[in-house]
Amino acid sequence: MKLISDDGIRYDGRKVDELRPIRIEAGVLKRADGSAYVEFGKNKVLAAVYGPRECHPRHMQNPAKAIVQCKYNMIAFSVGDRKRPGPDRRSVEISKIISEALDYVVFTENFPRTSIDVYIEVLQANAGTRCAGPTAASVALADAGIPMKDLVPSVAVGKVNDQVVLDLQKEEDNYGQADLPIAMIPRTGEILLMQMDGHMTRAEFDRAIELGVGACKRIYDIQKDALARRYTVEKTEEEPAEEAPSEQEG
Amino acid sequence: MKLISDDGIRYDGRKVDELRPIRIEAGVLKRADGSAYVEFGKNKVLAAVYGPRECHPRHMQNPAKAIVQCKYNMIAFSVGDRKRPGPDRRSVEISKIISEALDYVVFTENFPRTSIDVYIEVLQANAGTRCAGPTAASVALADAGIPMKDLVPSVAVGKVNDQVVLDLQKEEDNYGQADLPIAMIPRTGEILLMQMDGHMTRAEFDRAIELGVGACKRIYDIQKDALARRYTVEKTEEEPAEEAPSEQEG
Amino acid sequence: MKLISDDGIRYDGRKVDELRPIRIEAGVLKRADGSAYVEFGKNKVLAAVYGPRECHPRHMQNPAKAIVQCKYNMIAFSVGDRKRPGPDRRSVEISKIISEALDYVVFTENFPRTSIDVYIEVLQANAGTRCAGPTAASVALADAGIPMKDLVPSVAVGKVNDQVVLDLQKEEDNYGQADLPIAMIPRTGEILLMQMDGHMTRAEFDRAIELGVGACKRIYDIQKDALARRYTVEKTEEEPAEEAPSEQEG
Amino acid sequence: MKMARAVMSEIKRDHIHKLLAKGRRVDNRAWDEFRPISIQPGFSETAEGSARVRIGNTDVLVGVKMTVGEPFADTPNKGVLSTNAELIPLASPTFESGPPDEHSIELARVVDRGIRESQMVDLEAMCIEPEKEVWIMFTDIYVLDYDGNLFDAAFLGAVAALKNTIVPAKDNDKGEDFPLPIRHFPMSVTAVQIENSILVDPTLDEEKVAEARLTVTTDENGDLRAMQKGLAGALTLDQVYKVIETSQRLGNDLRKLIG
Amino acid sequence: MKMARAVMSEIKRDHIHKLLAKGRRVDNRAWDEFRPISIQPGFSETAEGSARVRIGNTDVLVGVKMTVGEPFADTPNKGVLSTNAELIPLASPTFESGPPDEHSIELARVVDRGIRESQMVDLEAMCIEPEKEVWIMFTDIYVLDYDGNLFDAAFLGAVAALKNTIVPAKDNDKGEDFPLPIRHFPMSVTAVQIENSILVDPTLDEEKVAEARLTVTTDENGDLRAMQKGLAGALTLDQVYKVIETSQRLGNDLRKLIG
Amino acid sequence: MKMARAVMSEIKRDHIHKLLAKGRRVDNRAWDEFRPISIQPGFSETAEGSARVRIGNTDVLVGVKMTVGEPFADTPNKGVLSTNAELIPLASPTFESGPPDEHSIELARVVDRGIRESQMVDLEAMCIEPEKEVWIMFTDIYVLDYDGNLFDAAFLGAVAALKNTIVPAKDNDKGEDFPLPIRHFPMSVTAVQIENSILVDPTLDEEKVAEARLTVTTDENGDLRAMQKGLAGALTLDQVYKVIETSQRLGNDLRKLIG
Repeated sequence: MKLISDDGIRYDGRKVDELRPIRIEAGVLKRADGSAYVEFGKNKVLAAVYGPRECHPRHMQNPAKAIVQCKYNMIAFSVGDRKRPGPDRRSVEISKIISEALDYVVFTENFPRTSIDVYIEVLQANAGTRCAGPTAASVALADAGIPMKDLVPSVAVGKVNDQVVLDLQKEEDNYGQADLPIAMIPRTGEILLMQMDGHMTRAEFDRAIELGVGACKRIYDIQKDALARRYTVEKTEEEPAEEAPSEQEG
Repeated sequence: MKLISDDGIRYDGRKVDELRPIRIEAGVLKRADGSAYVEFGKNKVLAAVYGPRECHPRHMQNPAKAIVQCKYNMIAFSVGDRKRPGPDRRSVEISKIISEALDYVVFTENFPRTSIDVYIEVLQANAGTRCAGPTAASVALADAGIPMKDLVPSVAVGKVNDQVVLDLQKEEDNYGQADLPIAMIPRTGEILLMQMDGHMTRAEFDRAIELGVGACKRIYDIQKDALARRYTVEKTEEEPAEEAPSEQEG
Repeated sequence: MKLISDDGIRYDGRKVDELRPIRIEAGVLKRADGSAYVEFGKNKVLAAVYGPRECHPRHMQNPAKAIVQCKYNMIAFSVGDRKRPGPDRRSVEISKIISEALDYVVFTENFPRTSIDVYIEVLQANAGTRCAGPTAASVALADAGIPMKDLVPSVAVGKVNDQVVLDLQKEEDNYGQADLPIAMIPRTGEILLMQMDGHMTRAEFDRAIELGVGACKRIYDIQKDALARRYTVEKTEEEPAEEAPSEQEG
Repeated sequence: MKMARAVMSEIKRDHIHKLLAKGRRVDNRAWDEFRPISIQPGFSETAEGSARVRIGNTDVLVGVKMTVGEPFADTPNKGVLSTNAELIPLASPTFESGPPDEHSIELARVVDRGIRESQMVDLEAMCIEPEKEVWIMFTDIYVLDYDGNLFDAAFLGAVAALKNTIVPAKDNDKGEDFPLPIRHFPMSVTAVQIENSILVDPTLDEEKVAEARLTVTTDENGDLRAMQKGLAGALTLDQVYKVIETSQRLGNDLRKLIG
Repeated sequence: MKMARAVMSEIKRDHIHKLLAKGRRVDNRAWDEFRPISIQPGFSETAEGSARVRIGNTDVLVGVKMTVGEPFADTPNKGVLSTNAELIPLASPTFESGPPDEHSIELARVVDRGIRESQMVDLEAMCIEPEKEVWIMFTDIYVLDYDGNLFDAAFLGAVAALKNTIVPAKDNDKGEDFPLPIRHFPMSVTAVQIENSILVDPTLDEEKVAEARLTVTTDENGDLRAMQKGLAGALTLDQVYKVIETSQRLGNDLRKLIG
Repeated sequence: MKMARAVMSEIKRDHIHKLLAKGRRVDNRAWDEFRPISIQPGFSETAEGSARVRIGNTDVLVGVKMTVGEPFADTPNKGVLSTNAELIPLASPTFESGPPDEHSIELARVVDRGIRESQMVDLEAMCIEPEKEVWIMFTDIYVLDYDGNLFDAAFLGAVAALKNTIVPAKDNDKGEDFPLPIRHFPMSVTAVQIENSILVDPTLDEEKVAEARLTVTTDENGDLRAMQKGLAGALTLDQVYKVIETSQRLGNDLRKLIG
């Protein structure tokens, strides 16, 4: 299947090293302690953070630090065929690797015995949701005021029609030759999430990493921008108002 | 489907404002703390009460009062096609609304941190089991000696062939136009359970309430009569007997 | 189906009172506290013991003694058609009766509030795995150093072509007329496990018991021999070695 | 922390009760006034129909997916409606992961009855071949932010999503795509009783101190299509009548929002 | 309260042991005597066959439902038996809601084997078309009140319910209704061992202090059809023989109750 | 006892760290050295293919079962691969009974991707009739003894079991039996990072103190086929490159063991 034209233009009009349009908003939910909404092309992902809060069940508590528990979920109508609600094997694996990536950036030792719960809901999917997930979740963690080393931008690089291309969308993912999602800390170059499947030579892998690292830096800027806007909005909203006592203060 | 004859006689020979034959017996089980058996036409329903007893799991305990947990269940051969054992969505909903109705009449504040467990087993179903349930359960609660505001008679009113009729049986329920189950305290007129589906004008609703309230009063009398008989029987049975120590006394 | 020739030779060449070749090895796993591997003809069964250890969940603890919890499981490719992983009704029942049989021989009163967990994994099945199970498990318990009254040899006797035969293999089990698995303490003649299904006259039952009791004695010798070999090996291996501190010692 | 929370909830309760005694609500609404409502139809491109509904801070996303399947044996010439609600833990600290609990089952079933019993969708038009093939409609309700009155938000979302649904006939080799045939626009209105006051569209804080809840679904003619009483308290018949009349009246306003 | 219960159960145990030492049981029965038995066949109008059985205070309801389905691949010309037992929490403070646990699974499987291995039902007569269609028989056992010896109550109920079953052929377009073809009347007798005494038909209190349990199912000829030893104690072979002989003898009495 | 265990694990951690500082491992292996490996192909007679693999004390049994079934709609002319891993409680005090948890799901999916993405099995040759019938291959991984590095033990076992598989065509009326058509021999190599050292084939004790894990699966040409980073730590890109190069090198050695 020919997904890239002879002059290097992809299925959806992008160049091989071009990201889809990205939109990030922080603080979009009222009940959650922190939240973020991310659009990554046609992906629509919502992340919420609750915590640090008491960890249930007890035997999962760590006396030395908080545990970071991420649940990644696709809603029933986020994909072509209706997905039955509840976790499937794919989402269990993705939840695990995102939990591990986020754990590294949170100062978990500040909150012993607690749980920091991160919920990622994929409202609409178009390839790359496992990268949109940590991108949104780390903004939501920051929105919740949880001390962190840094944000976690994430993107997938792939191989399509024997070319290494950035940020696969659905058709490229379905008919491509390889997929390499990564998440990293751009400042230090540390890799927090890395999977790969398909077929890549070492040279292709090196090119993919180059594209991915560059893209993560761009995503990182968009993340920071969303938090800056959120901060501005909060300032504006902070007017004294007669209000019932709020439970959050308890 | 013509379910009412031109002279107002229904499928099973009743008039529109006539209840099916009702039989209630209290104290029919030995292990339960209280029990009752109800026949409501061809419905056969058994209710048992255990408690107040320690509430498991702990986190469900209420330090201020007992919780009333009702489980409504239809046994596998209570209906035409075998019903797979285990709760379905319908029985989960019915359990919830019956729990809420019973909670109101029990003096739950007398028994903090405990659970009062009510089990309703539908042995044979012929429409109206969600009403036979609280009718039986409140007698079982009284049989268990649990302090209560009052008993909870319950009945469904419906609409069949454009007429408002009392106490639908199966064919009327299947081919009728509306169903309105209620449970109430006849003495005060308080409504504890009310659902409705189908199509009713406001005038039909008012007529339905009139029929339902009247029927609840009649059912209430049968409930009280069952408890009176139970009390008489108990008196008769209370003869001193050489017996092994019983666990109930522990 | 003719499974025994006119001169009394069975499907697999054995005589009616002959056991299949049996091989038992103790101490075959490193992580388990005790373990044993049993081949019983084409049956391959692995047993492991963990404990006495803290009993979870708490409410199952017995303040007066240890509880013995056996889980019998057939792996997915142990039988002709792939078996879906997870317990089925058959394995739940077998786990229960093996737990009960093992409970009797363990001095459970020595370890109040603990659990002794026994795992039996059927790697390859050819009829008689519920007997190979306790045979392996009791050797694993001894290997774990848990004080016991005695080992628990076990064997099935059956009825095939109207003859009572010892130790049914698969074809005999499928097309036979009766199956009688037993487990016992040969020294005292006590029966710890006994099931029967099919059709046996009282005379056939008596003959079956005779064959079974004799076979249990032979199996008992093989069990003891395996433990003796294990002990010898351990002695040989016990050379002082520079080693990292081991968790087992903690 | 638990103590703090208990004290807090005591204070909140008192606050609500005191205001009610003066005929006021915490957010200054009238007893029969909804919070601001926004409806965003077609939120999802992957669903056949969808709508995101906000009532105050309560935020609900509803999607409709359609597939071709077999009819039920007792309705061989009718399409199949299936309604599911997910109270995902993203929406509230009190929601837990796992299969639907009694709260989400009640929510789904009440919405389902309101749609089914009002005959909103012409199910006979959704039959492809009697006894063989019909359209199956899955309506999935996701609560994204929970601040009370899920029943009305979910119902409004379901009605808007169904209205917005295009049947994917072409992709299923069943001719040209067409909009879902809608016959009625039922509307649900929920009220709670607190100390004998009736309050429409309760916030979460109001729900927490409410004694009884009543949801009434009416059609364009003001006829009753579905009702559900909830919570462990009682209602007088007069209170029931009051909620019915309010539902008839406010239902007309809500219906205009759907367009 | 836990302490009280522990003390109570200690006292009960002593009481049972002391009486046993004098050759007596708590309820004055002989060691080989059943409690009063009542059988109410046809209790259920919605089942194809049913029976309610009481042994003393133990109360069990068994129903048979039938449907047309596919045979198992290895028995293409035989009907299918399926037996299920539900220890519903209504029947005992120790029974819990949820899927069948090891106790209800053991009960169902022991009853099932007794029926299946005795060839009670002529399964070949329950084949409609080999490899295609056979009758499926679901036997559901519900324990309503639990005072010991579920094995015999459930078995007696299952036998009585099957005997009472009318195959709903007409409703399934398979000709005229007919009674289930019964060939044998197996009977199960259960005894426990307490301090080397054998007691038939144990009450709940006796079961609680019992060391071992043995269920023996025999047919009209006194032949063995199924056995199941239970509990974490041992039996001598002499005790096994004693239970077998008692089962043969009492089985004949029980068989008369079925008629 | 918990305290003792915490102290013990602290001591172990220090021990591992101290040795690493001197460039040594607890069992004296080089950083890029596997423990002794044994492969026992054909362990199971009931599976169509099987292998038992031991890497040091880690012991894994893999079996392949085959059946005829329908293809997936999006790959109508390809056989179906299904991989499952069971971390049974027999293998470790930390494994629990129950459905697959996140650890066994990750293990199964990483092994599955390595096999699938390398196109090891010619899935098109496993089609019997397009859109109708294909061969379904179930690869079941059972961990019998757990002492670290399950990823490589399971992958080696799966490759050896598939190599060893005879397709049971005859029993399924599909012609003569034949060996599974194998095209490639991918190999997986796993390393962990501890205090910036890279260690291949970690033992359980090393895994417990590891900060990050990386599994790299390569084919005969040294091309990448699958990767998986795990654990809550980070890797530098240089560390990633080091593991890739080591995997390419050691993969060739492992491939020789399969023969």
